[in-house]
Amino acid sequence: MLENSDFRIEEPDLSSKYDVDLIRRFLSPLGFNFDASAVDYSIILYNLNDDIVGVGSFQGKVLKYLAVAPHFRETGAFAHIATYLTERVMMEHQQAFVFTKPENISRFVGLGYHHIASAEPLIAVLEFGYSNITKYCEYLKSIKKLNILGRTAAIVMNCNPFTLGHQYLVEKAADENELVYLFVVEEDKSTFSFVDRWNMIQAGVQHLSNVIMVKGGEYMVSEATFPNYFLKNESQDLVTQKQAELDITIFCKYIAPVLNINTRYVGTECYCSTTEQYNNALKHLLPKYDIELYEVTRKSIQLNDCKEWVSASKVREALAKGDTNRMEQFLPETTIQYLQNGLQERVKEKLEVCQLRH
Amino acid sequence: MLYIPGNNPAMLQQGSVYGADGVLLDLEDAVALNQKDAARILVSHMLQYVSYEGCEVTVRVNHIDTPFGEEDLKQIVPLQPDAIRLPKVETIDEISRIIQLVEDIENAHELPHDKMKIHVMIETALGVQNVYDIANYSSRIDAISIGGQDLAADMQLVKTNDGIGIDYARKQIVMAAKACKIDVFDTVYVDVENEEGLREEAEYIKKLGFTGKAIINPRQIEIVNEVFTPTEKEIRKAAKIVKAFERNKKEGIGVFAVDGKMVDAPVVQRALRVLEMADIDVADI
Amino acid sequence: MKNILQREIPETLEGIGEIEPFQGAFTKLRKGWMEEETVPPPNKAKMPHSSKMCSNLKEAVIRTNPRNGMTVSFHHHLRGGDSILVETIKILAELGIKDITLASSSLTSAHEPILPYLKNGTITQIYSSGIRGEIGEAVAKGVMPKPFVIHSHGGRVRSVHTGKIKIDLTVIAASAADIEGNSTGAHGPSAFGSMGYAVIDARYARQVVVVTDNIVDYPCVPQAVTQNFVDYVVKVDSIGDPSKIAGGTTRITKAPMDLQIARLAAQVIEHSGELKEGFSFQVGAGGASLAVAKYIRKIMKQKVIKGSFILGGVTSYGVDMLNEGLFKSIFDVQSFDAAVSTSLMTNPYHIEITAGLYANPFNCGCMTNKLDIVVLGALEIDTDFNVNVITGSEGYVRGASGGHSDTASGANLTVVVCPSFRGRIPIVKEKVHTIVTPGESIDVLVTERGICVNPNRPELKENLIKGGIAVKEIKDLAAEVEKITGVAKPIQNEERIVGIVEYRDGTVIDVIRQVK
Amino acid sequence: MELKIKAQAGSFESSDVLIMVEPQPTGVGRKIELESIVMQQFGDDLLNQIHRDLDALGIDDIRVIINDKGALPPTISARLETALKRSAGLQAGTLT
Repeated sequence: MLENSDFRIEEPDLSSKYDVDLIRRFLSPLGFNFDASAVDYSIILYNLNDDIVGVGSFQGKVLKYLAVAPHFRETGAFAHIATYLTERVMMEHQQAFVFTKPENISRFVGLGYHHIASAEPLIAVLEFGYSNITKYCEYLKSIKKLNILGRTAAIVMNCNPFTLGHQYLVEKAADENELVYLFVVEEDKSTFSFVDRWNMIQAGVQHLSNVIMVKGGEYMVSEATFPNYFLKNESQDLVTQKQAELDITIFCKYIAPVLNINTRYVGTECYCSTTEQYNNALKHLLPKYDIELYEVTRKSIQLNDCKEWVSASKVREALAKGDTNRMEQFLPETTIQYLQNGLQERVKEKLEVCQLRH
Repeated sequence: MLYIPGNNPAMLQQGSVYGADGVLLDLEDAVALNQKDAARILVSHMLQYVSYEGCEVTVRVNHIDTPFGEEDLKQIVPLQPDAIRLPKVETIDEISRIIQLVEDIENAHELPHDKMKIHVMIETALGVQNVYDIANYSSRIDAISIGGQDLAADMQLVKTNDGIGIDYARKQIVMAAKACKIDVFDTVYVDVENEEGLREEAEYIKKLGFTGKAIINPRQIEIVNEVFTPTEKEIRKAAKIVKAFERNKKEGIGVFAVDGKMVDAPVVQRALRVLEMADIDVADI
Repeated sequence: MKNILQREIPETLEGIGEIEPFQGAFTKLRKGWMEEETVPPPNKAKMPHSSKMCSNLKEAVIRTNPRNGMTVSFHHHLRGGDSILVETIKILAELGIKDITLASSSLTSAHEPILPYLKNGTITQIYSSGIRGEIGEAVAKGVMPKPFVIHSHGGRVRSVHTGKIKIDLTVIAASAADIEGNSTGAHGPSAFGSMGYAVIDARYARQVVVVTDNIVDYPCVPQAVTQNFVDYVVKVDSIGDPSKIAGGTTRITKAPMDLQIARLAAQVIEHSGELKEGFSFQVGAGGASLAVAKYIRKIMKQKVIKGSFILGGVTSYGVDMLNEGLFKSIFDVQSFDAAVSTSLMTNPYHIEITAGLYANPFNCGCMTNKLDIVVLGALEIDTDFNVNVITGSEGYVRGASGGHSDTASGANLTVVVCPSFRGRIPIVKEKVHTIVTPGESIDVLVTERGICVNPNRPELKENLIKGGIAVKEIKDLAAEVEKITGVAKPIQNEERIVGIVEYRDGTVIDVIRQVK
Repeated sequence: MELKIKAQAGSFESSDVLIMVEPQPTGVGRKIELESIVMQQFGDDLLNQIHRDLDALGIDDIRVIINDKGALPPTISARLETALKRSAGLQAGTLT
């Protein structure tokens, strides 16, 4: 264990192709395909002889690409890298996550990380820090309403922004269930901030007394559980599918039991393949945990002789173009009002700078 | 002299058991900038808890002009390790400032000024130029050493395995140490895997006159010890000289001859040194 | 009742029967014979020119008429690469066989897939020299209805002779075999070296199946197991993972702590008086124990001393010493790496021996009795020098008795090497959790913080002091360790006994209680 | 000592301990969450030591999360002290 414990840390410049190449060359024989765009920060660990001992990175609060050269596996290098990155993450966040392959779970558990869930055979997620999934479940218990007899539904929504379609789905669930928990994606990676989205939804579901709004936290479609959801480009691949499975597994294993959720509502998806894959994974996984899935046909509206599906992306498109008329056709009155309070301008600027998918 | 990173509890708690003559608990280069506080606190606690019996304990503090140096001294000096090691000393002015600070701290804690020794590291071109004056500045300074990595950087050269670039500095530093009659230690050999390279370098610096060599890994202890352990022939000769000296001392004779060669004080000193390195008690010979 | 080491032992135990308490390492041997009756090997007959070949392992297993309550045995010469044990158990489980006693000479992490069968009544008892990993955790938690038995390598032979382990079926993996079942581990793509532990099973099992991935022309040479004991032969595609069966050469550890302890141990041996011309030598296969060989080799060359034989589990390091002429011969009961198989095959002074010749206390003398020096490891050692090599700091089974007590009792100088504490866990302590080898067989303990000589070896202590080696009282060392680590709370157990540790003579030296 | 921000010290490495502290409102008390690879042998010892150290510094309201890899008592005290000083903004002579 004490072998070569005198390490030096270098912070490579991820915008330099030399540095990125160096990391890539180190990782590639170890079975990692390093994607510099998927990390915010990396370190390279050297020994005194300037041999590369290992590397590690993180994006947001998620540790990635931690690897140590086989020659140095007996040393404390792995723990050293993990400590360094965890400490960096924890300066900004309440907890750190690790996204890794299931075969590496034991290495991180050995450090003190807690395993949350896996999507075999590709992905496992672990966490460490001041907060954890138990704390989130305590939050859920604190907002839980007693509902012994009736059916309890869950909806997970990003609502970027809250449209007539969203409202329709919530209303339908509220009508068909005794109680509806409406989880709002908390990750601030969308055009509209979490606070704005939360306020728009709150205004739009005010009339439904059996709907309880819930913060999605770190566990409902978050960067830690479903990073590909927030990618700029859609990705229809095995990784996305496994991430979706991971997210749903956490829902079924931890969240649904606390709130006695027995049904989940989603809208049919016709635009986004990531969401479509997510819905497919729901169909496949929910029955294993005795949770029913209701796929509600997306709301459409009549526009100039033709039917058109309601979608938040169309709203953002119209907003970017300044086509207020078109935009407002898709929105409930509550959202329109909320947007008029200066929010519209703020968001429009943001939309012009970047094209966000959700 | 085994280097131990000051923020590594596993090594700190075991440092004394590897058979090195001394351990050097390092707060300087082996500690990341954002862990300087952690290392300083850890080393303070370890010094009070762990018994480094039979092993000389030195703490290397940060340079006085860094944001860490003064705090290091404030925390460590009151604990009075066997020695404190000052890195990158370049001028008399510097060494006088540091010794003043050390003695102020000692005064504040009512500690004597002659217990804790001071080791000085020469790691810059300027330091090499001033080495004799630095080494000669205070009687508390009982050893100097060369820091190869930093010196090479300061000289803007790439340190090679043959050490050609720092060769002059090595010789200069040895000369200064000998002139001041203090110990002189060589820099570390960083390629832990290369045992032959280490052995060659250790043999070379022994020939230059170094007293010993710093190491970064316990595995290097054995090789350096082997190189520096006197041969049987050396031991035999040294024993003979020391015995003759003891005999003559009783009769009040200062200068005498062994095997036809003059023996005076420096020769006796050297012989005693050989026995010490071979771990032989004078009473046993 | 209490045995002589003051361990509380029941008089009888369900699943074991009557228990004889340990009375001292040589109390039973002094009589000169074993009181227990031995069982004769089974009577068998085969017609000339009838075929023993089966098309697959399942067919062979079925032909042996497996039944509930049977005992199945295996050897562990394939180490971490073995797949035959797991496959056989799976076949038996598929056939619906229950209540199996598993008698493998040892169990490794490769055997973890049998875990479900311990829980569902397929396997209800284990006899083995070692259990590790998840299996070790499960058995300590008491998943099996009957207590497991930990025996030494020599003790296992005795158990088979007396019918305590009555083997109904043994499945012997070989790296080369012919159609009659003459087989060896010395060559072939999956060569693993000596088959020392398998031979006794072949002689006493009612049914013997040889499994190989490498059928060679009749007759197979050399023959570790011979055809006159073999009922069936199976050719399979693979007997396991070759890289784990015999991976390259065993390297000496680079861990500075292990090396430091090994260096000290070599000094102890050098000055013990036992390191003399013609000495015999055994070291373990890993960590500090193997590293001692490195320093002994150096001393032997310096002082121009030549040894007689190397015994036991053999690594390529031992082979190198043989080839350098430092030793005259190797007696090999178990080989640890690929280079050893080659040597076993080619060097006439590298000799394969059986577990009986190696370590069985009840014959006219096993080779461990002729050992001068043995270096052994320890998970824990107490102030009476009793050694635990079987239970870990949480009370789980995570080690092997192996040849520990056999060699310790036989050797003139038994050196135990271990760190004084690991992490914060004391290794040298007042009382070990489980005794495997009694303190009377241990002569000297070498740790990084001190060397302790057993008080029953005063002349050894004198030799060491004369050699300039500082010696400590073991009580002082334990106190010193406790001062560093703090006082560890003992492991919390249930009353229920889940396993027993047999001394090599068949008496019970300790029991293992269920972990809470 | 007044704690201001959450802070941590130590590492995941063997023989070390990672200690995280978080200030708590007055009156909440000490919330100590302990995980250790030597829980069975030294869990109580460890907890006592943490309380003793906090007593000595007069800290009553705090959340401490401990992830211990078999650290010796001086390491535990050192890491706690470092984390507390960092939390209180008292750490001198270091870069963050």
